[in-house]
Amino acid sequence: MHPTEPKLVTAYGDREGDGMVQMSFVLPLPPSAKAREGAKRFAEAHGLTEPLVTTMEEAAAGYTYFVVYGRSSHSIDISRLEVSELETHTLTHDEIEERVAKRLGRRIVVVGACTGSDAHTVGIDAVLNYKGYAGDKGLESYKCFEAHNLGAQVENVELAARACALKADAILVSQVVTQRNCHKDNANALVELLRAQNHRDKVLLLLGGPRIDHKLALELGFDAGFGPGTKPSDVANFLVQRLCGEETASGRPLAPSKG
Amino acid sequence: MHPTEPKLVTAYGDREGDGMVQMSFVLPLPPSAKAREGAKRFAEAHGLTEPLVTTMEEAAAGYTYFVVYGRSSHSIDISRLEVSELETHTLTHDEIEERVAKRLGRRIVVVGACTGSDAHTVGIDAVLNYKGYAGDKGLESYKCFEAHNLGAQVENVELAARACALKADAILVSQVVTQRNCHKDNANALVELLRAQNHRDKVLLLLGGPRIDHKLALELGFDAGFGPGTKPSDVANFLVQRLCGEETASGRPLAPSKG
Amino acid sequence: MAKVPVDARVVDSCREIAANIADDVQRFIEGHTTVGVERTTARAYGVEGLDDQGAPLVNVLVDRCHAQGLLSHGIALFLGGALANGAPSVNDAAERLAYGRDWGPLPSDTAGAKKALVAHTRDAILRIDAARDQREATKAKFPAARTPLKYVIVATGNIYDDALQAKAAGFAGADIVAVIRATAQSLLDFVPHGPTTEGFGGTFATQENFRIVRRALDEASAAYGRYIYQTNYSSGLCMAEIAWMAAVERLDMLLNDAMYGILFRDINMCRTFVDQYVSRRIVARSGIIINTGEDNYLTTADAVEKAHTVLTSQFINEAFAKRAGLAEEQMGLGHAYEINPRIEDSFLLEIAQAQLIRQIFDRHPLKWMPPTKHKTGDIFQSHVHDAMFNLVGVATGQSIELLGMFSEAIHNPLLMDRYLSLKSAEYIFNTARHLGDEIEWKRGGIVETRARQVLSEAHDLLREVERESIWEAVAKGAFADVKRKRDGGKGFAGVVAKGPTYLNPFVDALEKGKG
Amino acid sequence: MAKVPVDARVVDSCREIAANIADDVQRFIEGHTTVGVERTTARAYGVEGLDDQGAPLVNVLVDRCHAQGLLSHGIALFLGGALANGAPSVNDAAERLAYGRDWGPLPSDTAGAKKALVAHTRDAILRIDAARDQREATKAKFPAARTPLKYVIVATGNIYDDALQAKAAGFAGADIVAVIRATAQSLLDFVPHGPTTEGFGGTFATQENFRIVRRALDEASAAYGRYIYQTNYSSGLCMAEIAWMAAVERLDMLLNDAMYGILFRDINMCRTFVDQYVSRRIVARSGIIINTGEDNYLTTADAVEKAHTVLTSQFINEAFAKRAGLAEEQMGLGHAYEINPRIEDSFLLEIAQAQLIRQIFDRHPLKWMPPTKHKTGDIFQSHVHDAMFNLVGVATGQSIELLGMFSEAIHNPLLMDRYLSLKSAEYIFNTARHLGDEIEWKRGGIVETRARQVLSEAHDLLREVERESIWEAVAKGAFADVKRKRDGGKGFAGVVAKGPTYLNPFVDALEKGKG
Ligand code: B12
Ligand code: B12
Ligand SMILES: Cc1ncc(COP(=O)(O)O)c(C=O)c1O
Ligand SMILES: Cc1ncc(COP(=O)(O)O)c(C=O)c1O
Repeated sequence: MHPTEPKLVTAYGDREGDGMVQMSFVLPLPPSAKAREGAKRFAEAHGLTEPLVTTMEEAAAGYTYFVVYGRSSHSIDISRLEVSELETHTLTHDEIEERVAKRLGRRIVVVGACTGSDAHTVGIDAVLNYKGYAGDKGLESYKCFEAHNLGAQVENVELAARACALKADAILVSQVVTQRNCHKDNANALVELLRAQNHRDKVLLLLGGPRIDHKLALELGFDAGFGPGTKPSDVANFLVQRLCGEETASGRPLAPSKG
Repeated sequence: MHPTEPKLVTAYGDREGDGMVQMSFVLPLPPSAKAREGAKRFAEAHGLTEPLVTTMEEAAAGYTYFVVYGRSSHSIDISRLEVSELETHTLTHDEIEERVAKRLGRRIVVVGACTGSDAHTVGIDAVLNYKGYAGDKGLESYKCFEAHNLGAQVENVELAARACALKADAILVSQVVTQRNCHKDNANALVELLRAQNHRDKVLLLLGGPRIDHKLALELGFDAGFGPGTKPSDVANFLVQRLCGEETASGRPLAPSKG
Repeated sequence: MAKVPVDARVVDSCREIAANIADDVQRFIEGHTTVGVERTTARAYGVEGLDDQGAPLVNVLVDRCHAQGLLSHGIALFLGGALANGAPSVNDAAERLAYGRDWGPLPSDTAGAKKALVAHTRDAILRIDAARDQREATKAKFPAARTPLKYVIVATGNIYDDALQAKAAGFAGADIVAVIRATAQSLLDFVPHGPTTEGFGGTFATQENFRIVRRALDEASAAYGRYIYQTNYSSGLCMAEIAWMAAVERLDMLLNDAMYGILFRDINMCRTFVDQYVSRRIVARSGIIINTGEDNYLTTADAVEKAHTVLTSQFINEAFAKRAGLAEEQMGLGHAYEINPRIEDSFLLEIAQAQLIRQIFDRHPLKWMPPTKHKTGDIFQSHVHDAMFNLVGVATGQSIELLGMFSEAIHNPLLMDRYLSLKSAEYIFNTARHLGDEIEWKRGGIVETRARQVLSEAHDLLREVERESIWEAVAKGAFADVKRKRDGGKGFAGVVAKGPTYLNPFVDALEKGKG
Repeated sequence: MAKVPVDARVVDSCREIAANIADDVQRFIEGHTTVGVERTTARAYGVEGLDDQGAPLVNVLVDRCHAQGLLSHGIALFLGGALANGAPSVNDAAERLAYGRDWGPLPSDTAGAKKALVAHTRDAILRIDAARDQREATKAKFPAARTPLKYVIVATGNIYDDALQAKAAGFAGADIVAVIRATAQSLLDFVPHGPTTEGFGGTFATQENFRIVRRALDEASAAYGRYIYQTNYSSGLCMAEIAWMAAVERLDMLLNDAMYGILFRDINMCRTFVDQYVSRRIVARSGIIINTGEDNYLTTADAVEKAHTVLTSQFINEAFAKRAGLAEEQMGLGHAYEINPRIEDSFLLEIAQAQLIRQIFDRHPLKWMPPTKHKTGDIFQSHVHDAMFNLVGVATGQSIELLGMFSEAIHNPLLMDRYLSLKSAEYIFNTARHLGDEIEWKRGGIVETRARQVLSEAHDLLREVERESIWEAVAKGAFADVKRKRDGGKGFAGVVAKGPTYLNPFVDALEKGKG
């Protein structure tokens, strides 16, 4: 399809273009016919036509829980979405080892940590440790990677220092706690710090976590972002692609999260 | 609170005014980073700020299911909502018997049916039959009501004819199937029919069903509407109030549906 | 398996009583035919098409015959007669009779008429057998599905959307797809024609619609490597005709139950019992699995007090089915999870009932229905309610499970609703796969006691029905708390006593097939 | 109750081994104090307030003492000395020491110092006892709640919103409300002061915040006619101080577990074992119920392979608790429903584990934790996953059940999430109320076999830990697949060997209380 020719899509309930969506929310009102009407209007304000309030229950004194169905009047033009898909080859374990040996002739040094006060190590461990994730072995399992896992609760300053000391090719940052966007601030602070140290261009910066996607990572000044369901081999492929030349656009996008 | 002074409310997640709402929908796209972005944009189109796509799963070939959370930028002015609450006294069974005996001196004749091709009798039975609903006995159980339950699948023509023949004070219509608004058409058709027969003013018209509310019933030309959770005594009270004088605005609104 | 105590003697006695109840009805059936049966016969012989008003030729034909008071002879006699008189084809014969200036005299040469039908009768049976063979061949290509089979409904009103939804259901893991009928269809005394795109609450059952969905499901089966069953509804005034269409269009299952029509659609008893018999004869031959509707009783009657009425009706339905030549393996007797969820230990009462029925009808592909009546618009809670139902389904080894939908109280299922329902059912079937094998119920506990109680109440009710006959019992509201009169309801005018010369080689052939 | 076979001899042996493991640690504990313990002692004596920088006086006081290398005498000695030297109050004594030009000499007259503290020690204990009495009096006003107790979390970051949410939870049926701490708090070596309105992932635990929520819950209890329990977290670097605040502010429960801090917060072992001991002494006196954190192990280690590590740790935690004077009725040992839901029969494995632990710790108010690790952003499926967890909770008679949230993978629970979670749990507890009484597990079935396996694996691991000592075992990653060194982690610098003259009448009094 020609990119500029618009392609409008809306929600699909059980018929093409019916726009059916479901919403749930709490309003700070006690249940009543008036509250029900309020919920209907609230749904209408979001562009739902003929909203149906299917339940109204008092969830707390003065707070009411609603479920609403309605047909959305909105649609989006997906031909206009410019999304930088994170494209990578899918080299096998052996192919990766071989390519690094051939093209780089030394091990790729990566330093990873879950930064700030975030204590969630499972994600970064899944990527770095031998054990890996969902049957896909971690970077430790590759001869061509020298993986340093600093664990969790690591301050940016410390991470940056270790990375310099180890002459790391890449820094892998995990951010899981996202309340009030602390993950963005935290991640961005590291970028600023590295810039200040004139070190930013010397390393690849990878960001990952359940609420991270490639787009967000780029916005925050990282080189790539990895979300839920990431496999260590996805990361290995990305690093090899970036560090062992042959930048390419082809290849398949990373498998989307299965939820 | 003074009626004209505006009172804006929005959704409540866990902090006053945070506007948190949940949405789910299917988009006719295969899952991908682009589809995820599409879902985000779709949510934004509804006025959600910083929408978070929490799941993206392929629900069918080429169709993807999404759950999204976001903060709504909308709020509604509930001081502006003019909702005609259906107000009724709550006379006890005995008070009703007594009032009808005293003020009317005869039994109130009601004819009820589930009309059109709708075969759902449980609702109308609950209102009319002795057994009643949730421990609240039906109109049959009152000496002061002469209740005729024509059952389901009754055509408007037949219903109108029986009502005339029986000199009914009130016609009770149940509509449960609502696909493509057939309940509205059906209900409205009865009103038209009675008007044509110059009979509309001679009877009270009550409409009920899981998707009926008082507001909708009035719009359709009925005198009252009864939704989910209606108790027979609510109906009895309404009829007595309307047929045995003393029209009043006071009294408590009907209990809202418990879902 | 988590067995409950079942007194074999009581069960045997229940079956004997049910046999007597069914025999009484069977005597009536053998003496009567209906416009529905005769239209079915005509279709089986190849009569098709519409008149200029869009009325099916079979209706014009049979109604005209009935108007003359001649239906007691059977439409076959007249078709055979016309053939004997040189009509080039059955369809041509039908058109002559239907559209001709007058109906003409009673065929004098009955033997000739019969003879003229022999080849057509054979073809009619062959057509059914061919479809059956094709089904079995297709099925053989795929691994047998694991029970409970996951059954979902599509009901957009538009057959093309239904086909898309049906495939989507296959993608999401459904084993069986039903296209619900438009709400009024069971009251129609004719079968609509061609593909349809408008319908309330469902989509019309037409032969063409059957084909469209069959094609979609065959594609889905191939795509997803699982055989996906197609089902529809053979209840109401066109029970037998729809059964025939389903047989030749290779449907796998049919909701087929006279009692449902009587109680929930106010169809006349005499009419629908006769129609049911012929529809089940066709079903028996075609290897279709029927689903009965006892589950519906608990939507109008209380599921705790009236649980035994379901079991009672199942014994009777089984007896009816046997008399139409169905094998136990074709009898998908219906039951449901409809107890008020707010009742303490309702989960235990549900298990007791489900397990009891599973053991009594051990060779039957039981149809296990989800909670519906107590569902509300709170889709989250509704989803959990269905989860408990799924758990009982897998723990008691139900065969065909119609999956609950969290939107049950709101709308016919959307694509998303179905997807999530299937996802949840698969999770529960798998996480609790062998739960049933692990459990033994405490002696004299809530579950055992409940199972005993339901069986003995069913036994008592059967005795009562036997005493009064089913006609009386239904009139008194023994089932679903609904009362129906023997001569009341829709379609009574279409019932005709067979005359001494009544002819129907097609049904005769099906009956011979029994032996 | 659906009992599993438990070999009493193996269990006894486990307890003996655990005792040895704990005694080894206990010896270390008795020889050491920490800055946390000393701050707690100062608080117990009434030291409060902040310096001009906003640092708590207890920190300034104890840090200064520690800086002089004098902490091995115990802060009490210096407070007592200052009192003996005429300080009008303990607080005044503390201020002199903390802010005075210099720290001054070691009190010569130890006896005088001790004597000066006698009345203050009595008051310190009375303050704890008074709070306990008040709790018991309030509780007595309400009917005893039915188990499993429904435990929910609030975590807005703003204590005033938390208070509102806490009441809302009460309205919706919660029995226990926890205010989760801000994510970083356990790493802070001081307790923030006053009401707080900013925090990531939770709200700071401060004495004032405790009061605000207690008030809200007392109001909710009165309004809804149920006693509503308050709980918070006594783990991390301020374990003992928070335990003391909880004791005097009438909290009902505390998450209190050194192992959690070691493994998941990288708190130094020596430090937190000593802090835990003193915190549990306070808890024992105040009648608070502790919740331990073994459930967390299954978030980093596999719940099928490492199930036994939970049981192993529970035996050890029980031994630690006994040594701090806790009654079994105060030991809310933690376990969880964390098996990958995609595993066939995972439901049966979960039941086996839950039932096994229920039987082994039969007098303990077990804390049963919901699925979290395998939760995804599909809130509908997540809600069903929690439903299965709730079913196991009621069937195996768990005591304290932290309700799962369908938004687990997304955010800290919103008001709606909590409401729906409570609604679902109530439904399942009620619909399956006596399921546990009804079931008997098949001999040698999946459930029985699993229960046997987990117990014997736990027994083996206990032997191994005994052989190596817990210090070594933790260093080798015996628990949660996490490795921690004896001298590594946060807070090690705050550990001090007690000197021969070490003085702490407050802790002595608590220990006497044991007898
Ligand atoms: C396990 C867990 C814990 C464990 C952590 C143990 C450990 N050592 O990691 C324990 C019990 C200790 C814990 C504690 C807390 N937790 Co926690 N926890 C979780 C839980 C249940 C699972 C997280 C997990 O392990 N996922 C599995 C991994 C494999 O997935 P993942 O992290 O997404 O990683 C994958 C991808 O994202 C990617 N990836 C991740 N990082 C990186 C990095 C790079 C470079 C790359 C390339 C890829 C990558 O690859 C991985 C594999 O595919 C989540 C809820 C949930 N189901 O998500 C809550 C959750 C994350 N926790 C939460 C909170 C608030 C806490 C606490 C702060 C609560 C409190 N106040 O006490 C505490 C304190 C911890 C802290 N300060 O951070 C919240 C966060 C809310 C938010 N969005 O801000 C969640 C969402 C639960 C909730 N709803 O409240 N938690
Ligand atoms: C029971 C039931 C049936 C039974 C009906 C038995 C009978 N004799 O009534 C059976 C099994 C026969 C049935 C069949 C069908 N059903 Co049906 N059925 C339901 C079900 C599960 C419960 C309805 C019910 O009894 N509620 C209990 C009563 C007490 O509640 P109520 O009707 O709301 O009545 C209360 C109030 O509304 C009010 N009220 C109602 N009427 C009136 C009238 C007056 C005057 C007053 C004052 C008050 C009042 O008072 C009552 C007491 O509080 C609903 C799903 C659900 N949970 O809602 C589907 C449902 C209504 N059925 C549905 C459909 C589509 C059908 C079928 C058409 C499907 C098909 N194509 O085969 C068939 C055919 C029936 C037909 N043509 O109408 C859909 C309707 C979709 C829609 N919104 O259009 C639903 C919502 C299920 C679904 N999600 O698909 N159904
Ligand atoms: C046996 C049976 N037939 C038919 C139907 C469908 O009803 P309708 O007559 O509206 O097609 C049902 C619905 O539950 C049923 O159980
Ligand atoms: C025993 C224990 N302590 C504390 C916490 C809370 O962790 P944090 O240290 O972040 O407050 C938990 C959380 O699960 C726990 O189980």
